[in-house]
Amino acid sequence: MEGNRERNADAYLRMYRQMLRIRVFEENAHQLYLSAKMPGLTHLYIGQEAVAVGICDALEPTDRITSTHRGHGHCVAKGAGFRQMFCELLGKSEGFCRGKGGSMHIADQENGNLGANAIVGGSAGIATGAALSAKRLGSGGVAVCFFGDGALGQGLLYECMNIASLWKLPVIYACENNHYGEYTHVSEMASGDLLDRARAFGIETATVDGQNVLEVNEAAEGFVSRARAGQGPFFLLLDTYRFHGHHVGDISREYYRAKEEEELWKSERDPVSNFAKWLRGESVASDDELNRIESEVRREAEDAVEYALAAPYPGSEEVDMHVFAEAG
Amino acid sequence: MEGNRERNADAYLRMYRQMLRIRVFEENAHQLYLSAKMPGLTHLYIGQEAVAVGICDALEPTDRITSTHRGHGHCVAKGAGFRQMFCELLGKSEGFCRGKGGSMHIADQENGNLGANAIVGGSAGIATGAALSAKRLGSGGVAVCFFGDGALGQGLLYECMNIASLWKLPVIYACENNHYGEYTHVSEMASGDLLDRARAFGIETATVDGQNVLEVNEAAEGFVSRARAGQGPFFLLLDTYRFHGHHVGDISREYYRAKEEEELWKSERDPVSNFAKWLRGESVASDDELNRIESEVRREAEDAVEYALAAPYPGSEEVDMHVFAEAG
Amino acid sequence: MREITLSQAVNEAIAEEMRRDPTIVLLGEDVAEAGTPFKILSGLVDEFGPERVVDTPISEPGFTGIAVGAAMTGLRPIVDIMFGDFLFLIMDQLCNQAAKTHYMSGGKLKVPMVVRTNMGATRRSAAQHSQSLHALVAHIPGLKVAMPATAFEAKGLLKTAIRDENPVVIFEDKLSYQEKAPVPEEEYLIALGEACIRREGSDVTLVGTSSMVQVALDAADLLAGEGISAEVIDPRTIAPLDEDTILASARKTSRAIVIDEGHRSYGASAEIAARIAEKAFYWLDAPVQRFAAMDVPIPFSPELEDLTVPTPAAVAEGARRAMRGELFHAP
Amino acid sequence: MREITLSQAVNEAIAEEMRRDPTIVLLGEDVAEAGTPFKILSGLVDEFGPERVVDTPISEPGFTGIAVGAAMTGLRPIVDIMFGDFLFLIMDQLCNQAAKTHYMSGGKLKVPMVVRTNMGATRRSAAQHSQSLHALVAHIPGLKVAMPATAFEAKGLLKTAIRDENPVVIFEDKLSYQEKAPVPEEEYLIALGEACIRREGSDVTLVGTSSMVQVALDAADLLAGEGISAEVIDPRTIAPLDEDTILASARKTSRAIVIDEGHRSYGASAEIAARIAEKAFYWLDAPVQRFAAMDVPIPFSPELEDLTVPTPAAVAEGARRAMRGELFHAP
Ligand SMILES: Cc1ncc(C[n+]2csc(CCOP(=O)(O)OP(=O)(O)O)c2C)c(N)n1
Ligand SMILES: Cc1ncc(C[n+]2csc(CCOP(=O)(O)OP(=O)(O)O)c2C)c(N)n1
Ligand SMILES: [Mg+2]
Ligand SMILES: [Mg+2]
Repeated sequence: MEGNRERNADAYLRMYRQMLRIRVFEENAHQLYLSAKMPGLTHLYIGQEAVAVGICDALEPTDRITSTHRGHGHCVAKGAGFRQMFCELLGKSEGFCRGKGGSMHIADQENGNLGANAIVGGSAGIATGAALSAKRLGSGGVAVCFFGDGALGQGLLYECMNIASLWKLPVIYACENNHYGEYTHVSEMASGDLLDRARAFGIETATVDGQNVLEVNEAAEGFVSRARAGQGPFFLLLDTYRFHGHHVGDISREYYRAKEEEELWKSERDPVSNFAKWLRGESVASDDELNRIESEVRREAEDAVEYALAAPYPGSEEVDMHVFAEAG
Repeated sequence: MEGNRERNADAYLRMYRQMLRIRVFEENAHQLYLSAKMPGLTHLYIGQEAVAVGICDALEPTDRITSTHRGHGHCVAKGAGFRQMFCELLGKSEGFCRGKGGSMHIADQENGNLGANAIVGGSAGIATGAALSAKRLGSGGVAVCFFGDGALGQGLLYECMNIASLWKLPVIYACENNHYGEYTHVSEMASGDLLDRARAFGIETATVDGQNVLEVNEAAEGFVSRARAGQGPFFLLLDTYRFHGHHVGDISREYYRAKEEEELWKSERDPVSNFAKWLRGESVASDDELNRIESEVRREAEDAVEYALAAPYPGSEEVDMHVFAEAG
Repeated sequence: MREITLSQAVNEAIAEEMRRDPTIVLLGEDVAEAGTPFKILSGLVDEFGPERVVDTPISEPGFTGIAVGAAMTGLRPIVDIMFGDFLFLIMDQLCNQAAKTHYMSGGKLKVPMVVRTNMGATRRSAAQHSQSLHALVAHIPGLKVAMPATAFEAKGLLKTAIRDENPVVIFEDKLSYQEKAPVPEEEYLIALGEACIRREGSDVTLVGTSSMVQVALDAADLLAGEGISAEVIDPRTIAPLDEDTILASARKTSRAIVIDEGHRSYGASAEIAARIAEKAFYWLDAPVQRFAAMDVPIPFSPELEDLTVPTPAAVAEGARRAMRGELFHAP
Repeated sequence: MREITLSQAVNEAIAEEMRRDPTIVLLGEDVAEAGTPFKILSGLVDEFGPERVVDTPISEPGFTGIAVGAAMTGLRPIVDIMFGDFLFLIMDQLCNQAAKTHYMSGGKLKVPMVVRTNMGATRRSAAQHSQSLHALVAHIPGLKVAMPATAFEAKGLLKTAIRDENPVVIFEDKLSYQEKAPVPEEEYLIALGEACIRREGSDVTLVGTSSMVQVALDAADLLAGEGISAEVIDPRTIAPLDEDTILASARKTSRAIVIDEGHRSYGASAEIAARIAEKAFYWLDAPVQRFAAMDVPIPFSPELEDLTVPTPAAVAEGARRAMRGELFHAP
């Protein structure tokens, strides 16, 4: 793993903490599911932490992202607090969406997260539209559209990339290639070369190791600053892997991916532990410091889970509130 | 204009006649509109004759095509007779669709024309599905999907090209680039390189002069025979031009395309008169022969118009017939 | 009062609002120089420039989705869907995204956008360019649905829709674009959710939407000659629906007929009729009748197409039968 | 009789039909090895191979369109749309293409295909995975719409749908996949357009669709304890709708309640209620009531979600009020 010597330790540790926060958030979410305390299902981001963190660290809070069904990682990386997140996952009124959205619609408007989306590829237009706003309103903002390799099947994405390219919008299409849709390998879902799908619209592309947060971050920084300067759109392909099932209930996976493959990624390409190793190796942080961060994060998560479990559900009067927004 | 010396005069004259039939059909359709005898509007194919004829001449009657709102040319080229066509345009019960479809839905199932479509790009799936049938049923057939440059804006096309490539379907995507959507130039509607949009899915492409029927035909023959042999899909980009307005009511066009541009195409790149010139030059046919063909075609058209004008409308009992197909 | 066409009314509404609010942008196919195939938007690009009046590729799902995202982040897009039939292409962006965002986000995100489109048959445009699909979007919570019957409503409803904080779908009747109506010079708005009584009457209530308001008025004329007094109500928006005005009329007249250009089954006429039948039940002297487009794809052939839509004569005959009590449906 | 789950019933129906007719192919996301996320189709790829049970990319419009073209040219595709909410993505291919092709071609082309999808809330799946969108497709002429309430109907209707020459959309209730019901070993079909009387009664007619049949039956149980005799009718298909059976019951009992899991406004309950109110008008002793999903996007929070759907208690209370004549809606 290579690092940029000029970058300061603060940034490295900030990114490490955020990756760890995602990992720990997801472990707790998983536990909530296993203990039947979380309603419904959820899709864990474990294994892909470097993607969300590497990209979001390159963004300002005023920049916008759109997220996916596998959206907790993006939400954390974009700056969300655990309490509101767990409240949302449990359907509590203090959640980001007052419990009305849940895991698949978690959003954090104050930090520029326009929301997870339960329609695969469904946010391609939203992210591109956010970029249109940034350009028209002259805010200097950029938008990042996160989506999976499976979303390459959705025609909407191509319509939006074409338009973004024609209108030179400051949007970055970030394709998280974790090699699988639900239970189908990307090679059965996508013909040709994935990058060519953006290049066909005259969009500049890059592909990076999505398990290496510094590599991701460097590529993102480049695209983000160039998009801000009016050179967008861009397309970033991130090679990554989800360590768990498609969702928390997806336990027996041998029929679509080999245990060995999973083991290899977990042992060799864990973005969190590899980055920790690198931080220690480069003497950016000592074992003690990393342990301290970890225990802080774990405490934060425990506290938030406890808080969320005790938090109230929305009152029944909320059921028909927010169907329409009021003027003003 | 170059010709293949080995090809026989019959084929040349067959294609010439078909191009002329399209031209004359459309002139008559235009007259019917101008004389207020045709209900609604229609989109003339004049100027693009070499595309439909060059491609359809490479097909068997059992091969399938899907067509567009500008669909009379494809219909003629695939083998339709004038009487049923004019009847359809006038809403008469002897039309291909018993008058229920009209110009924008004209179809000719017996000759493999699955129909014009009033949704731009809307037939990408249908053509690809016809190719799936051909492959699964082992018919050896191929399908050609005609669409315009404007249809490149529709995401459905990319979904279908991806699937066709994954499943190696015998389908040829024939993009008639006449440089305009309705009133907007292709450069404002499509970013990047048009051929790259198919190549991105691993689809082999070719681009040809759509005003040269022999060039079109040669490319089509190649792709068709290779598609039959299981090497599909393919993408064919045809550079062409519509000589008239987007539809018959589109009279003042200066705001979106220059008169000079129109004049240049009409005088230099008329596919019908250029082919006639070539046929004479190569001594494939004499003036007399070409004149005879022309007068035959004109008579055929006149007869068909007269027939259609006199033909009956469907009876009122037909209004709720054919909503559902009966078993068997 | 001056008279202008529905097309001019739409143009004026947009121009006035765009002058007032620089965050309004117009997106659609051939909306700029061409001013749409119906020439409704002519001149807007000259005044507001191509940055605000934007020609898009032929990508209805794409540019609608872009409008949703733009609306969530500070712009107020007006999306032009050239034919109502193309709504089918944007249903996901409209119904899964735009309609639900405010609710799903617990009220924290909003999507102030307008989808302008059209409806109506008998233009010889065949099955994919003649549908009246308002019932589909009215069924989706989070969308408001307006159906202007004249230039007056077209302007007032559109201006209100543009200022609304929610996604609003407006259906204009294609055949009315060149119809004139009195429209004040001064600014006015028409609230979404307020019906208007177009003609007062005492014997039978005719509820008509969009172009069917005129059909109802024509039927009322026919009936007046026979001494039957019809009240004509235009709901103007079907979501929200001004139930009170409709029910008050039905309770007054004791008879109601609903006329709508969508297909009959599972169409807008069903909702309105069902509400009257339920909530005015104890006042009704005759069953509520519905007139709507036939349950067939709209045929091209003029002779057939004209059979598919309600006519004043048919509505008048329905009213006569209601008056005579001849609505005994044998089992 | 043996009992099998609705999920097994679907699997059996497809397997039997695929054995019978080699032109049937199955297209959808994760339908092959995975057998869908609901594991409904497990084993089919083993028997019929990946040429007939085909995993598609995540391209609902694309593979639905491909199915339309395949159906026009000799195959009989069954398309799997993983969640009913994704219907919004395929509306153009389903409603502009599949539904209209036969009519637009004057009867010369046909589109024998089935779209299998699902409906139903209270699975904590939130607004984009909980909708019941059957009213939208039922509104489109040229589509048939089936809503099996139990494994028995699921098998019989699906087999008939596969043999039908038209596009048929089948909505399965997600929560019923593991529900068992008696299903004969021998082959049987259920005609599209034939309602079934699930329980006979004399005081009030409860018309329920899909999962709401059970709600109606449970309500009938509650009412029986109080001496109110409810007749429960399952239309089984809403397009075509077996009006005769419904009307006969309403005329017999003089009271009717319609229960449907789609949203209330402009939903399927409106059509059924409007027809009863019109055609059984002279027999009715009380207004037709509707119970349906609230007009809100389905919320995630369990406490809220459970409020959005009709319950047996609410339906029973509606029936009691109908019996007491307490349905006077003040103006
Ligand atoms: C339009 C649509 N189709 C299907 C689904 C069901 N679904 C949910 S996640 C998923 C796979 C998505 O794969 P990918 O985009 O690679 O994301 P990943 O799950 O790998 O993060 C599918 C098919 C959906 N939610 N939306
Ligand atoms: C989905 C859809 N959007 C818009 C239209 C309106 N429309 C009809 S033809 C056309 C332009 C099509 O351009 P192109 O595909 O290049 O075909 P051409 O007219 O040049 O033959 C448009 C926008 C339509 N019919 N369908
Ligand atoms: Mg993936
Ligand atoms: Mg063109």
